[in-house]
Amino acid sequence: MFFAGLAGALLIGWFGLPAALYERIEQPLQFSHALHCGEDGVGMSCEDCHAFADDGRFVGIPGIENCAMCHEEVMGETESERRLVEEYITPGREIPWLVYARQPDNAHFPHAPHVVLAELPCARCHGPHGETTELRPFERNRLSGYSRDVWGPSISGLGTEPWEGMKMSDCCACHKKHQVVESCLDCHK
Amino acid sequence: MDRQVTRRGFLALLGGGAVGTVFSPLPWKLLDDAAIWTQNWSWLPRLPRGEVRTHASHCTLCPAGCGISVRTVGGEPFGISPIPGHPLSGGALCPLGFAAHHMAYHPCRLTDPIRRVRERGPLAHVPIAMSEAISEARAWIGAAGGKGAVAVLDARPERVISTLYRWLLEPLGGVYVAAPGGEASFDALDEMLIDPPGPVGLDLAAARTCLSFGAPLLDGWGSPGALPGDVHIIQIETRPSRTALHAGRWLRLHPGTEATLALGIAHVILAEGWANEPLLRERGADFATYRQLALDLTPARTAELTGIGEGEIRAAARRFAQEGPSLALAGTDPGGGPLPREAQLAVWGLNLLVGSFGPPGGIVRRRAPAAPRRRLGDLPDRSIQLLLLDPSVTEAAFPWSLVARKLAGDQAKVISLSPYDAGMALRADLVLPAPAPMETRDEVTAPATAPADALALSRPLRRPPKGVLPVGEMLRQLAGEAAGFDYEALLREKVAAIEASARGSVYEPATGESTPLSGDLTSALEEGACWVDERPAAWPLPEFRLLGGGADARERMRRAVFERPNDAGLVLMPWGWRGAAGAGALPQVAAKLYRESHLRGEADSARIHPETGRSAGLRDGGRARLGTPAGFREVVVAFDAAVLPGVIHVATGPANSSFGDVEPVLGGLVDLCRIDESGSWRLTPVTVGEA
Amino acid sequence: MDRGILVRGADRAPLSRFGLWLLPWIALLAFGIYGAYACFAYGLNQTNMDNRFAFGLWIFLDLTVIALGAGAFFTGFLLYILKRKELKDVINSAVVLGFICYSGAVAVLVVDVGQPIRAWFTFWHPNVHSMLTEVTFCITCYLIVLLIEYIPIVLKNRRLRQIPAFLVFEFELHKLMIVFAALGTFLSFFHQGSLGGLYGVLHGRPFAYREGFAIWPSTFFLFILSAIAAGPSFLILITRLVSRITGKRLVGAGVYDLLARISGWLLAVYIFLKSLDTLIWLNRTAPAVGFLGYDFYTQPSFGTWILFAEIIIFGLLPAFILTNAKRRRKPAWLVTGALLTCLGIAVNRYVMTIQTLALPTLSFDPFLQYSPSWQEIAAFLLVVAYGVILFSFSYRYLPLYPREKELGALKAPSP
Amino acid sequence: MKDHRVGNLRFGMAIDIDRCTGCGACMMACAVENNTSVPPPEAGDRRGLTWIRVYRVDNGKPYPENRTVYFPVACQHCDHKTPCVPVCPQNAVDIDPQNGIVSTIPERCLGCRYCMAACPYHARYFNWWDPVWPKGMERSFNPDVSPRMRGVVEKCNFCHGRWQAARAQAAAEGRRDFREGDFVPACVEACPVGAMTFGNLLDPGSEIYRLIHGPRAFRLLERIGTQTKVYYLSDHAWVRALGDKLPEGGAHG
Repeated sequence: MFFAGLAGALLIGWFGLPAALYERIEQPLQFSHALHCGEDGVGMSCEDCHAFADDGRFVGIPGIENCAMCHEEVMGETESERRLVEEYITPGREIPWLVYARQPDNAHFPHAPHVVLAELPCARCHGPHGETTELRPFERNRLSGYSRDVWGPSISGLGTEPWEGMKMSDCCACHKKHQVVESCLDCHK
Repeated sequence: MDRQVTRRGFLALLGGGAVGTVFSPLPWKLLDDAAIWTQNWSWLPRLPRGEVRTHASHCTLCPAGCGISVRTVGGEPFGISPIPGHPLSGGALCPLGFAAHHMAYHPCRLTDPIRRVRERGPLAHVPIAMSEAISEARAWIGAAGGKGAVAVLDARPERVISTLYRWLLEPLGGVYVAAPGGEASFDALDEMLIDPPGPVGLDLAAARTCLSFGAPLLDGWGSPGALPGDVHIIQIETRPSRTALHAGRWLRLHPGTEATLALGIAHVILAEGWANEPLLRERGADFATYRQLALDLTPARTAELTGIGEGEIRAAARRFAQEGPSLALAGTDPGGGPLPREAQLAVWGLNLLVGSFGPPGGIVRRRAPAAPRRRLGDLPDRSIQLLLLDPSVTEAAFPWSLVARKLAGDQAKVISLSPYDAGMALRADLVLPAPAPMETRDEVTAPATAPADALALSRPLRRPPKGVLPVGEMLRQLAGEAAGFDYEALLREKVAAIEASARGSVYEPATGESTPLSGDLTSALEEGACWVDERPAAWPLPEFRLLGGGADARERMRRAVFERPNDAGLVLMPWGWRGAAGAGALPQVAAKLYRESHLRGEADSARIHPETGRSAGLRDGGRARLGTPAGFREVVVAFDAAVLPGVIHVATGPANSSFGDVEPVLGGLVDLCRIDESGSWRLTPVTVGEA
Repeated sequence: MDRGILVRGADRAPLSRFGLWLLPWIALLAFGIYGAYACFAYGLNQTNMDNRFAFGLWIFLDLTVIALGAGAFFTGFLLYILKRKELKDVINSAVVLGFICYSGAVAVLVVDVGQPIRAWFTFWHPNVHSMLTEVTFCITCYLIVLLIEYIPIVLKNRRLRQIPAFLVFEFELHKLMIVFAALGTFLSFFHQGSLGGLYGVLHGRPFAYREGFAIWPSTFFLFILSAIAAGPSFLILITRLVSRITGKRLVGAGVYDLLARISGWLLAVYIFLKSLDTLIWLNRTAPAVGFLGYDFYTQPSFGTWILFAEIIIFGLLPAFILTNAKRRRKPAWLVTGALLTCLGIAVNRYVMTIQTLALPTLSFDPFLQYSPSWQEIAAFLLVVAYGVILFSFSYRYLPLYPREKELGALKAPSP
Repeated sequence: MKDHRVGNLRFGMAIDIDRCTGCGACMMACAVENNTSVPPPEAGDRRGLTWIRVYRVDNGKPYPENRTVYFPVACQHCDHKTPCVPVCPQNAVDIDPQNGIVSTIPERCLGCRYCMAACPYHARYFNWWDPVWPKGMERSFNPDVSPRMRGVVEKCNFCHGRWQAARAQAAAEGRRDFREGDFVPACVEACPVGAMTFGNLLDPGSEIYRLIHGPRAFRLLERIGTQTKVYYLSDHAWVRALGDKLPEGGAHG
C-alpha cells in the first residue's frame, strides 16, 4: 500500500501538475526562424529584426512595418504568410505575439549590458529559438500568469541546458559566477 | 482483524502519498508560484508596452505656452518634461503641466455631450448624442434674438479659434467677451493711451527693477516659478505670497491701498524731479491735474494710509526711478481678481513717469494688432440670452455673479465647450465635450505678459475618445457647416502669413537654437518649434490720460487715493494659484500638493494672523465660519505670523472635488465676495465665527 | 454531561454555568474577529496608524503581552533547571498563560503587517542583521516549544489518559521537559532581548537609541530583565484572580511568596540598571547626536512625569513592596506590588513604542498624536477573549493546578 | 555594519533652499514619473504617498522679520549606518554598493513598517489603501516603474527607472561608466528655478562636488552620522541651523 501511495503521489507531482498548471495557447500566427535566419534560409541575422532603439532600449518583438519591408505582398505559398499579409500587413495591424521570454512588470531586463557589454549570444538565454521551424504553443502558468519559460521546461526546475529558466535565481546564479556586483535595483523596477 | 489491516493499509497509503509528494515538484513548485503571485497579483494594473518615443510640443493648460518634451509608449503619453531654454518658458513648467496627460483620464472627463436637468438637482445631467446636442444648441442660438443677445466668453483671445467665434457671432450680432480675471489686466492701460500703437507687452526679462503691485511673479507669471533675468523685485502686496516672501523687498500694504501707494511713489518721483516733466506735460492731457493730486499726497499721509513706512516709500520710489529699466506692474493672482480701475491707472501711470514706455525692459509694443473684444462689465445687465463658454473658461476663478447679472433671467441658456464636467462647465445647461490636452492640434500664442508675439503648436499625441470633436469642428457644426469654418485651413493661413512676413526667429527644440525665420515654418511647428516675433523699434510716447477717461476722473482717483477702503472690521481677500484658482478639473496627482502635503492652500483654507485669530475665538487648525452679505462658508484656519492683522486670506481652490475622487460642488469662495463698480472682488468685509 | 472529562476530584461548575460564563467572551471574540476582518478586507487604513505612527496600539500591547508571558519560560527555568520544586503548583498554568500570550501576540502581528501572505518570506530571505528577524525566528520556535509543553498537560485530561499510547507518550515527553525548558529559556532570552533591541538599535530615533555591548543595545538586556521580573508578578495576579473567581486555594502560600520575592528582587535590579541607563542616555548618548535630554519631555502629553512614573511609582515602589517578606505576605500588598510591576512594564513598552514615534526628529517636524481606531482595539480584544476562553477550558478540563484538590476551598463555596 | 561601497560612483543631490520657491513641481514630476497612486481624501497629509515632500518652514517671527523657506525632503539616501537597511527582516531594503542608492523593493516587503520607524527623515511611505487609478489610466503609466500594491512601503529611489534606462543606453554605446547628465531624477529635471543639482558626489569635476564642498552646504541631522547623500544649500545661518534638531524647534511643518 505504501508504495501505491508513493507511486500515485509521484505520478501526480511529476506529470499531473504540469498538465494542470499550464494552459497551452497557440500563437496567433506561425513563423519559422529557420527559414529566415538559418544558413539554408534567407540568411538574416537576429539583429535584423530584434534590434536596439537609439536610446538603448531593446525593441524585442519587431513591429509589423518590419515584416512589411519584405512581405509587402505575398511572396511564398505558405498559409501563414498569406495570413500575415492579409490580416496584418495590409490593414496595418500589429501581430499579438505571445512572448515566451516575457518577464513580469516588476522585473527589468536590459539587453544592452548582456548583449553589447557581456557579448552573450542570444541563445545563451533564449536557447536554439532561432533555429526553430515553427512556433510552439505559449504555455501560460495558470497561477502566476507567467510564461512557462520563466520557470523552464523541466517541472523540477533543475534544467540541464544553460538557457532553461529565467527566474531571479537563474539571473543571480550567472551574475554570481561572473562576480557581478548586485543590488535589487539592478533588475527590479 | 481485516479492518485492522485495511486501516493500517490506508495509513500506509497516506504515508506513501506524503513521502511521494515531498519527492515530487508539486509542493515546491506551487509554493514558488504562490509566492510569485503574491508579489504581482492580478488586480495590480499592468504596465503599458510598446516603443518609447519623445516628442517636442507645447502645454495648453494655461496661456503661458510652456515648451514640453513628451515621452510616449505605444502612442500614449506617459511623461512630460520642460524644454530647457525655450523662448516662452525658459525651461520651466508648472506643477500641473507635468500631469497634463493624466487629464484625459480625469473622472470628470466628458466623452458625450450632457444636458443639465436641474429639476433633479443642481448638477444632475443626462448624456445625449452629439448630433442632438448640436441641433439643440443651434436651436437655442436661433432663438436668441436681438443685438448682443449671444455672447462668447473666452479666456485666451488671439487664437484662430477666437476668429471662428467671431465668425459665429457676426451674423447674430453677438459679442465676443474676454473673460475677467487673469494675472495682468491691461484694460486701464488701454484706457490711458489715446489711440495706442497696437497691443503692448512687458519686457520683464530686460528690466532691472520691478515694482510689482501684487503680480505673482514667482507664483505663475508667464512660466510659473521661472523669472527670467535678474530683476530686483519690490513686491507690494498684502498677502505673504511666495513672491512676496522671496522678493528682494516686500512691502505689506493695507488692503486696497495700492492706488494710494502708487500715487505716493509718484509724489516722491515728481517731488525729487526724477520725471521728465516737459515731455509728460506735452503728452499727458491731464498731467497737471495728476501732478497736483500726487503732490497733495505727502509721503507721511501715504505711510499713514498704506501702513508702509515713509522711508520704505522713498527708497522704493528712488530705486524705481534710478535703477532703470524699471517696470511697475498692476497684476494679481488669478484668485484675487483684478485691481480696481483707479489702482490700475495709478500703477501703470508710474511707468509713464520714469519713461518705461517703449524702451527695452519696459512696456513694449507688440506687432500683431489686437482683435476687438468687449469687457464683461461694459455689457448691459440681463442682455445675454445665450452664452457660449470656451474651454479655457472652465477653470476660470471669477465670481459667477459677474456673468449671471448679464444673463437675461432664467430662460437664458449657457453652453460650455469643455473636456470635463467641472468648474464653470457646471454652470452650463449644455456641455459639449472638448478634447483633452494633447488630443488635437492646438495653437499656442504668447501670453499677454510676453514682450513679443509668438506661435507654436500643441501636437496631437494621443487619439481622442470616440465622439470627441475638435473645438473648431464643433464651431463649424454650430455655424450650420457654414463655408470657411475650417480650423486647420485658418491655422495654415496664419502660419503662411507669418512665413510671408519673414519676421522673427524660430526656436528648434532639437538643437535648442533660435534662427531667423526663413522658409518652411509649418513643418518646423509640426516638429514642436516655436516662432517668436521680432521686437518692433521703440515707439514715441503716445498721448495719454494718467487719470483715465471720464469727467469725474480726477474725483474718482482722489477718492480712491485718500479714502481708506475699510476702516473697521475684518476683510476677506481671496487668492488662488495660476491654473488652479477656479474649481476646474485638475490632475489627480495634484492632490499631492494639497491634501497630502498642504504645500498649497486647499480650497477654503484661511491664513490669519495669530492675534486676529485668537481675538475672533479661533484656533490654529480649527474651522471658522465666514459671513458676507452674499452668504456663509466654512474654512479651515491656519495661523500665520506673516499675515497682516485684520485680514483673512482664503484660497479659492482647488476644491477637493477637482481631483476627481469626490463629487463636484457648485460655486466657490469668490461667489461670497463683494464686487465693486469696476468689477474687482479683492476686498470684502467679513464676519467670522467658530464653526 | 461533560463530567466524564472534567479534572478528576476537583469540583467544577455545571456546564450551563460554564457556558453562561463563556457567553460574553464569545461575544467579544466575535467583535474582535469583525475588527480583524475589516483590516484584512480593506487594508490598514482601518487603523489610525499613519506614516509617522508606523507602529501603534498593536505593537505596544504585543510587547507588553510577550513580556508578561515571560512567566512561562522563567517558571520552567526555575523549576526544571534550578529545581525550585514548589513551582510545580503553577508550572502548568504558567505554560498555558505563556502559550496564550505568545499565540495571541503572533495573531495580532498577522493583522498588523500589510502583506501577511508574504510574511513567511522572512524565513525564506532572512536578513540576519535585523532584530525583527531574530524576534520572528525566536518567537516562532518558542511558540512551538510552548505547544510541546502544552501537550502533556492536555494529555493529563482524564479521558485521554485512558488511551495507553498517550500515557506513554506523555511520560516520555515529561522526561524531555528539562530539555524544552532549557530550549525555551534560551529562545526567550533572545527574543525578549531582541524586542528591546528592536528600538535600542534605531540610531535614527535618538529617543529610543541606546549604546550597548557588541550588537546588543542596553535595551536588549533591560527588556529581558523587565520581562522576567514581570512574568512572575503576572502569574501571581492571574493565579489569585482565578482562585478568587473559583473560590479555591489553588497553590500553596509558599508559591506566591517565592514568585513575589523573585519578581521583587529582579525588579529592583532592573530599576537600578534602568536608571543608570537613563542617565547615560540623557547625558551622553542623546546629546552626542544633537538631541538634548530635556527636549524629549517638553511635550505636554509626555512630560518628565512619565519618566518619574516609570521609575518611582511603577519601579521602586513595587520593588519596595515585594522584596520585603512581611509586606508581600499581606495579600493586599502582594497584589498591589504585582499589579504595579506589570503596569510598569506596560508603561515602559508604551514609552518605547508610542513616545518614540510621537517625538519629532527633524527640526521642522511637528509633534504628532495618535489614538487607536475601534478596529485596532477590537483586534486586540480578540486576543483577550481568546485568552480567557482558552484558559477557562484548560482550567475546566485540565489539571492546571495539581494541588488544587488537597488545598481545598478558599472559604466561600466554589462558584 | 560593514562598509560595502564599491567603485567611485555615489549618486547625490544638492538642493538650494534659497532658490526654492515651493512651487511643488518636483512633487508632481515625481508622482507622475513613479506611477504613485493617490490615496482617498481621508488620507490627509499623514497617510499620503509623497516620495518627495516640500515642507514650509518659517522663523515664526512677524512681518517684517518673518522669513519663510521651503524644504524639499525626499529619501536622504544615507551612505553610512543607513537606518532602514539593517532593520528590514527580509532584505526588501538595500543600498546599491555601486552607486549608493538606497532602494526599497515593494514586492519583497511584508509591510511591517519597521523601516519607517527607523527613518528619522520620514521619507518612507506606506500604502494604507489599495492603489486606485482613474479608469484606463494605466495606459499612460511610466513603463519603467512598476506600481505598488496595498500594504507595502515605498520611497524615493532616485528615479531608478531613469537610471536603468540611462545604464542600458550607456551599455548600448559600449560603456559601463556614468557620465554627468546621463540621467537626472524627475524632481531635478522639473525644478523651474534650477534649485536642485544631481550628480556623482565623488567626481571632483562635477557641479555637485563643488556645491557640497562649499560653505553653503549642510545636511539634515548630520550628527546622527548617517552621512546622507542629499545636501542642502543656504546663505542664511538660521536656515543652516535647521539641519540639526534645535531645542526650541522653531518650526512649522
